[in-house]
Amino acid sequence: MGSNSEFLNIKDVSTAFKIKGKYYDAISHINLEVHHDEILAIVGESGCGKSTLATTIMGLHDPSETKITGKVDFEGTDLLQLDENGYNQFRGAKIGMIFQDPLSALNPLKRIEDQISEVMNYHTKFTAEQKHQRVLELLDQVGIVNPKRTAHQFPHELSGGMRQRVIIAIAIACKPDLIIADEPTTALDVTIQAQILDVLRDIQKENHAGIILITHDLGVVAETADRVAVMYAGQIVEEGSAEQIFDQPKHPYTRSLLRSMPQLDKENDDLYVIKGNVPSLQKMPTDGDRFAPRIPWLPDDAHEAEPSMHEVDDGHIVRCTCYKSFTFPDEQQGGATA
Amino acid sequence: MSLVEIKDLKVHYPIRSGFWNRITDSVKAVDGISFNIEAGETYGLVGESGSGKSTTGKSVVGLEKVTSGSVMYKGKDITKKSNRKSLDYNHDVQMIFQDSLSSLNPRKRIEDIIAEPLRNFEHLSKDEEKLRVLQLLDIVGLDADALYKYPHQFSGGQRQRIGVARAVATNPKLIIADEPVSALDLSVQAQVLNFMKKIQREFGISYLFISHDLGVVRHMCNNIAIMNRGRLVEIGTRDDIYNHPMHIYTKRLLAAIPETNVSQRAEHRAQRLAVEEVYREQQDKYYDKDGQAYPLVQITPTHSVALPEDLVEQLKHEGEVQA
Amino acid sequence: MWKTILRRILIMIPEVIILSILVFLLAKAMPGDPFTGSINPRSDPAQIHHLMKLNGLYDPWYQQYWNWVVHLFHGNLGNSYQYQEPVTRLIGSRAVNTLWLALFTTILTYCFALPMGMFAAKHEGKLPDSIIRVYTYVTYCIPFFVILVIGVWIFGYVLGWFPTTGSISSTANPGIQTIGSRFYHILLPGILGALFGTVNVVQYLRSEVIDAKRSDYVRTARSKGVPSKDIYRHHIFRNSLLPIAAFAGYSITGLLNGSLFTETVFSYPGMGLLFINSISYRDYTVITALVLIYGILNLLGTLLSDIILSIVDPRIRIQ
Amino acid sequence: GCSNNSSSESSDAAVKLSTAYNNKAATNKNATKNGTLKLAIVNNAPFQGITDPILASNAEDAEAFAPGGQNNLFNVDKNYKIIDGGLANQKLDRKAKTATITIRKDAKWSNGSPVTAKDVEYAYEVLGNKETTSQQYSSDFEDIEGMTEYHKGKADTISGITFPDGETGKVAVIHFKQMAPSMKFSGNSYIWGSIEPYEYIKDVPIAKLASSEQIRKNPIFVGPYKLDKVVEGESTSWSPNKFYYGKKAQIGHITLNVVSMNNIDKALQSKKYDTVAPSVAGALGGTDYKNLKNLKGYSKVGQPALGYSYFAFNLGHYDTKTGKNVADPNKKMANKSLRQAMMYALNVDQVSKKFGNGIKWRANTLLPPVFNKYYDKSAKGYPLNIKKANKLLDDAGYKKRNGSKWRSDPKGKKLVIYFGAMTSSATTEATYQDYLQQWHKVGLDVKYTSGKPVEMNSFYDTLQKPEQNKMDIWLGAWSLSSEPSQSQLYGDTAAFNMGHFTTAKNTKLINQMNDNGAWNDKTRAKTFKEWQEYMNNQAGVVGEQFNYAWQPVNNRVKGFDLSPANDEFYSNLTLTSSKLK
Amino acid sequence: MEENLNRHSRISAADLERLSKEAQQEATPSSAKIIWSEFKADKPAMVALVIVVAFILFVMIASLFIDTPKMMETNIMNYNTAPGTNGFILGADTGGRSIAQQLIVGSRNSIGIAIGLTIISSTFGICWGLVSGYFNGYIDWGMQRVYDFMMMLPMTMMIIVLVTIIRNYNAVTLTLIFSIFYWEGTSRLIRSRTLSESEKDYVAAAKTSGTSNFKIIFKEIMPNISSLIIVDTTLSFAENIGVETGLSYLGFGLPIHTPSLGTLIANANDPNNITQYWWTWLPAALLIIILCLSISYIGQVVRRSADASQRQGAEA
Ligand SMILES: Nc1ncnc2c1ncn2[C@@H]1O[C@H](COP(=O)(O)OP(=O)(O)OP(=O)(O)O)[C@@H](O)[C@H]1O
Ligand SMILES: Nc1ncnc2c1ncn2[C@@H]1O[C@H](COP(=O)(O)OP(=O)(O)OP(=O)(O)O)[C@@H](O)[C@H]1O
Ligand SMILES: [Mg+2]
Ligand SMILES: [Mg+2]
Repeated sequence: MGSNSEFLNIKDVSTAFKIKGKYYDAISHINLEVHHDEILAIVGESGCGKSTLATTIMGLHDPSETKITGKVDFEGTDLLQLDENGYNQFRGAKIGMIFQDPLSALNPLKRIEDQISEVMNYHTKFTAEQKHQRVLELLDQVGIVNPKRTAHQFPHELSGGMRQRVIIAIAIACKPDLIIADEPTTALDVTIQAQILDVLRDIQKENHAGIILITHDLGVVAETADRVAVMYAGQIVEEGSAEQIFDQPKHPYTRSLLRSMPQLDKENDDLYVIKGNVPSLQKMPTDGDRFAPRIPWLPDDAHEAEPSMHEVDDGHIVRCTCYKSFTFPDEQQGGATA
Repeated sequence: MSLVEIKDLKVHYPIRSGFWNRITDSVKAVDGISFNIEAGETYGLVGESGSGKSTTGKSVVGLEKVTSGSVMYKGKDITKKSNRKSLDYNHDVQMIFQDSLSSLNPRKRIEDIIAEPLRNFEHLSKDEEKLRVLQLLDIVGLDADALYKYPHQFSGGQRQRIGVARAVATNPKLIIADEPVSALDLSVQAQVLNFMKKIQREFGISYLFISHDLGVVRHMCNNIAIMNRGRLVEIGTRDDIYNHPMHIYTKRLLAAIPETNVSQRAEHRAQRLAVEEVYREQQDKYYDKDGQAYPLVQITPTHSVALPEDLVEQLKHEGEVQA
Repeated sequence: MWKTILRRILIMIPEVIILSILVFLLAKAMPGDPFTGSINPRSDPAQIHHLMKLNGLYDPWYQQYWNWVVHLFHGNLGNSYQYQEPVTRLIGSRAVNTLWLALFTTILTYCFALPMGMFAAKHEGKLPDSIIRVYTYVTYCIPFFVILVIGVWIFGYVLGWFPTTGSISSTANPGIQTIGSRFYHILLPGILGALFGTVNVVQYLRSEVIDAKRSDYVRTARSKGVPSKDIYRHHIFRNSLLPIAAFAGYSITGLLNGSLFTETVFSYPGMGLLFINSISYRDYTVITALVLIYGILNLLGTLLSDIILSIVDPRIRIQ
Repeated sequence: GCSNNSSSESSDAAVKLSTAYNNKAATNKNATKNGTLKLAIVNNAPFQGITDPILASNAEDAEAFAPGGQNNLFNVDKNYKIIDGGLANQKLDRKAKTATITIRKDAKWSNGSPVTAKDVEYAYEVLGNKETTSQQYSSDFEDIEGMTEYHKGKADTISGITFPDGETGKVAVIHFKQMAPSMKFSGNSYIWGSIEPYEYIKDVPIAKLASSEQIRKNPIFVGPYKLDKVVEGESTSWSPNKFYYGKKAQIGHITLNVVSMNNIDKALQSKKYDTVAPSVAGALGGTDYKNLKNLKGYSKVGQPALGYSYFAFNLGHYDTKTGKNVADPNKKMANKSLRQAMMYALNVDQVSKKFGNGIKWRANTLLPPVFNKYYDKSAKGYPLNIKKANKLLDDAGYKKRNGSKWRSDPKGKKLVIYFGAMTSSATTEATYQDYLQQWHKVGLDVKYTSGKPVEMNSFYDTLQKPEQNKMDIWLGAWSLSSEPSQSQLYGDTAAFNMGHFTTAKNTKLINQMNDNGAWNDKTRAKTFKEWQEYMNNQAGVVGEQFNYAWQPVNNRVKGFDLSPANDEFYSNLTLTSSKLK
Repeated sequence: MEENLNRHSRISAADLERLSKEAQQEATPSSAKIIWSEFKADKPAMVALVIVVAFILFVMIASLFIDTPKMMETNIMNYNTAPGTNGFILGADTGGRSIAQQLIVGSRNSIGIAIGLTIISSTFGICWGLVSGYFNGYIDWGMQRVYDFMMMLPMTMMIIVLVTIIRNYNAVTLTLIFSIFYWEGTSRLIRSRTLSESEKDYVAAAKTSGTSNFKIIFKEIMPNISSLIIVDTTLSFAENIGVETGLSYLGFGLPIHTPSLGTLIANANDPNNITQYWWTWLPAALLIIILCLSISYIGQVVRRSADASQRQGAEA
């Protein structure tokens, strides 16, 4: 380990949910890779399929309700081909997952210690004593001040930040290569968010793990991510290093997002608003550029009929060629955007 | 005279315990805060979760039973129910809620939701009322189609705009906006913030804008109060707070805001850790022995900070406090 | 914790007092008196008046109530007119039977209901689930006594597998035979009661398990790599069984209610049958005592449930 | 001693039953000792477990402890007349006004201790004690010298009962203020027919006797069987009492179990019991008869029951001051013709046939045929005769006026008659309906009191008021003592005379039943017959139905005889096989 | 305000009609329509609905043509006549009374009692629960003590005692007696939902809009728990049909000459009837089962249509 090699390779993965007997793609044809020692951030609006991607990797979907295609190549194994038992060798051991809602993600009736050591029951041969030690060690590692006390407590006795730390402890208990963190800080205060992100980063350094960080907060991405993938409507629209994305955003969607953030300098101006809404799953356009309806001023021929990924820079990929001719309306006219 | 003057407001929730289930203690959700909201301004109230922001907001709008202190409006203390009644207080002061879905009755049509305050305070004919609702919808950028639909048929941003429409229906003087955008996506958030600003411009409304997002607050507010553990630790203009924070808590809060400037993230982090460090070391200094903030001390005409006396002295020496 | 329980019990006291007055008055308001029934040419009305007077039945109600309360504090619920023995002893001997049956029914109910509820929830929406749900619907709609009457008829008389009256065989020798015979006598009523009682538990458990299945902490457990059977065992079942355990206390009310029917059908000498008989005998002391006891048992049932809940659920555990 | 007597010759029942089941088929079979005779006590409630016949107020307890002999003092003949040969002999001395009771020498309690004269006396103490819980005391006992004082608590003992040989001797003499002919019969209200084990229970206060261990848990008896175990309220089991003075018990075990009325047919059909515990009033009804009459392996046994059902009319009130019933000529039902017409309108014969299934028949008088000597077989009673009913009404002026559907009273006022009935089985309530319909047929507007049959307690609550106007006619039933005097039911001072029917003639006849002349059995019988005729004619109270006390008996049982003269009932029973047939 | 709005909005009085028409076209179907479409999509539910409605109508109308006193006249010649003989379609009971006719009148009585009981107890229970759940403080505290007390009462026993006290009860009094005891369960359910409902922001919003408490309870909160109310009411209706039967069985229900499903089933009291004269009780028992099943099935469908995620019917 320790090399900077890629170890997770997501190839052409689509996940479709069954709604009233029909399947609808929540994510379609996703390609991504994750390397050791890096934090890959996935950003996008609510409902664009971020969590679906994460749960697809974790194999948490009910096979009778979903249809998954493609390949998730994890250290040479295609996870999607595994059965439940096979998956369990990876979950918890090689892949850890952190969920958004820290209260409901913990079993309310079990002590923190039991919940952490449970993961070790299945992936290690530790004795009870070793497990206990490891639990304390982990709690310490995620920044809990009094591990002994906390280990003995129940989830409801902890604050949100503490609970999230416990969940992180569970995720890293077996030193996984990959940690998937699905909006780990959305429910938390900024100060705690900063601490949690620090913990994540420290862990990544220590374990040489790769982290997929899912969030919709561009600030968090900018602070933590090495690489960023921007998702829109189930597809990746742009991917690149953090600098590339923030300093030279290409895709109209990325640029719109950045523009709608309240900025320090332009205090009293109106914010940029993306026209229209994210289409719902059932009304998702199946061909063409899915973002096209939201930048109607761009001529139709600016979009590719079947959008493909274009490498614009080293490791900087953009979906569709529309970025080339894209400008904001006010950049031409200087009018209001509402 | 300010539009609303909040004086030494306290809201304590009783904690019952012991054998007879008597009140043995209380959660001091709001513990003696004072500030004024001027007509036409947006007043920001910032703080961590649980610091008492919502409770303050609810007290101002009259939803919460106040333990002590007063909220003066038009010379009357509206913490008393009778005064609220006689003033038709809620005709003038309205509220926008954080959770747009739960704040709209799922069983009512949009028309009825928006018309609700109208029906209670203004007695219009059916057509007048409908026209008014349509105009309100138009102002918040929704089509007439919305009239007979139900809340769940709208997106979060649209719902929040319906909430705004309801709040402005009676042309209030003040709207309490309790985290109106924190549940929304970035692009939708922008939409709602724009509308709030537009309406303020057009109707001359004041906002008490409650949020924990310092970025949004900076975008929206002229005056800001920082709340911590039920007390105010710092109030001042936007410039005072963002460029000259005095209280250690404010500093820490500001340092924790993620920076979108990728190239400087290392420095930013170092700076944040430094502030954290200071915070850990000097925490005791800024809070009294019960862990509560000190009373506010005016430092400039616009800027007040909850500092212990010795620190104030020290600052005076350094000439930072203007006499 | 103990303080809370004690406080709960203290709060119960006024309720019990109100109930006792209510019941006392209602019992007195019933037409007739304990001696109306014993109307045969051999008993002399003068003697009956004498007995009425002796028992203070001509006193004003508050005086009777007061006497009753005073006796109550001496652990004396009065004498049964019909049975001519202290009510405490009379009810004591019947209570044992009722509680035996109730306990056995409860155990059986859970023996039936737990596997059924879990099985149904585990295979939600599939055939076994549908079968179990149809079973619960149908059982739910049949009046309890119809189940009992048909059950007795088939298994007691036609097939002759079970005794049909009483609580114990008259020929059983003390010791193991007695226990065996007692058990044999509550077997059929227990099973029938359980078949009926199962319905509620199954429905409740099923929805609990389904909720648990969809919960976030189960997703967390899956992402830990916990095999699905262990998830069921350690997380889903455990979490959904706890509220069910508490359900046991609440179900006391149902059991007691059912005892009126079961004991009537099986001529099983428990408190329920005693009540029905005492009503027609106007045995006031027994009626008041029984209603009061049932009321207190109901109270204790809810208290028990609350205690169980607060013990097993750390979220509401009382320090 | 088997009795071949059959008393059914006098009944109008459709079926004829023998009182005894001799089991000829089994006579040559040897009796077996290692079987258990299983008897069912037919009752909806558990029995109360009071072994003492003085304290028990119900039939179930008597049945449950019958194998213990009920501590009965005397043997009787088929007419319930006291005869010698039992536990004790009784000698009445009319001149000295004494009854001398001599206990047989070898009489012992089931714990081996001898029966003494004090045991005879103690029964009176228990009965008459001021604090007793017994309901059996009646003013008749105050004819015993000193009883009044004892009952009021003024005396510690009853001065009128003496022991010529001392308390532990065998002779007790009772001194009366006056003697009554009914003393010759068992069940009379002057001489108590059972004893109390004085030595065994003397330490228990009489007020607490009923709940004492000695009475409930470990009672002792003088009969052929001793109690092995009692399961409270449910069952008793018995084995032979080796101290029994008379014929030795022949069955190893006897058990008696309570079985509810609903279940008894099924229980017998599934051969859980040999038979039901005999009851003088009859444990089984007509429906049971229908279900069980052809039961394989069982034979039917029966005799007319010691009881009857009756219609009574509300004719007056009870004067609480004088303690007398007073007839009131203004009562709605005071018109004899009206009463007679109502009775003629009924088709009791048909109803009995249909629902009685042969074991019930119309009562032609107020004395059931079980009282062989007194029963007036020839009495006509009130068979269905609509014509006569209409004529009676028309003649008496009860006419339909103004085109009304209903008859009005002679004065032309509206006549609504309220009929009181107790809630009961569906069959019985169907019968009530039928009666109402019959009355409607003759134009009488008869309605249920309060619209429906009322529950037993409310029913008697109403009737026992000194004066009531809610029920004009009602249907009740009496189960009787084995001594047929009528003063307790129809005497002018009787509180149970709830219709308050009194006439000078009635009072005279009832007094005659127990006056000096009545010592002559023939004269007494004549008085009874005369009284029955008079009552029939007056129709103040009219018998509804008589019935058989019948029961099926399993064919393995030998020596089963219900006759009252069978004084050794349980000793005479034998089993011919250890399993039910 | 008005000019203010007119200034900032493009919409004026002139557009009113056109716009409301437009809105009308986009209007969402009412919940009644949603429930109806749910029934149309679920065949068994439709069957259940038809059974229940048709049966109730049939019983109500048919019983008008039956002379009850005459029907209840005994005709001892027809004692327990078997079905199909003597013109008795379903046989006769002990009193020779037609079972078929009793079934009709009895169903009407039982359903009447059940409806009456459901209406009285639910209305009361719902109001009690709403008020108790909405207000906190002493009102709620006091109302909760009443719950505790009701919870303690042994229901069947109390009903038996009351029924013995009231000598002249009929179907109406019986319904009232039942109602005293059967509102508690519903009420508790409503209270707990009201409690969570009144914490939602729309209630706060209504308060700040100046809406009175009374209006908030009945116009804001109640519609939101209407699906719970409907479901609970249907289910308790099904349950209430069974209430009277049990008491009749114990002998404390309706008098014999007032036929009801309960008195009919109580014929099963006598084991002889169970086998020999099965027609005296079995039809009534089957009827109850079918009725209860249908009603609770309908309840399920209503519950489902209230929960958008489970709907099977077309999204109209
Ligand atoms: N089990 C499911 N069945 C059907 N549709 C689903 C399911 N899970 C998710 N979806 C739909 O798939 C789409 C993507 O959902 P997903 O949760 O992955 O979004 P997300 O990007 O994580 O959003 P958020 O930021 O709100 O968490 C959404 O439209 C959602 O409604
Ligand atoms: N009804 C109540 N009873 C008891 N304590 C309460 C109640 N409502 C609020 N509190 C407590 O009062 C404090 C302040 O709550 P408040 O809701 O005002 O915080 P907030 O600043 O709005 O937090 P957030 O950002 O999470 O909304 C918290 O500690 C909270 O737990
Ligand atoms: Mg998500
Ligand atoms: Mg808040």
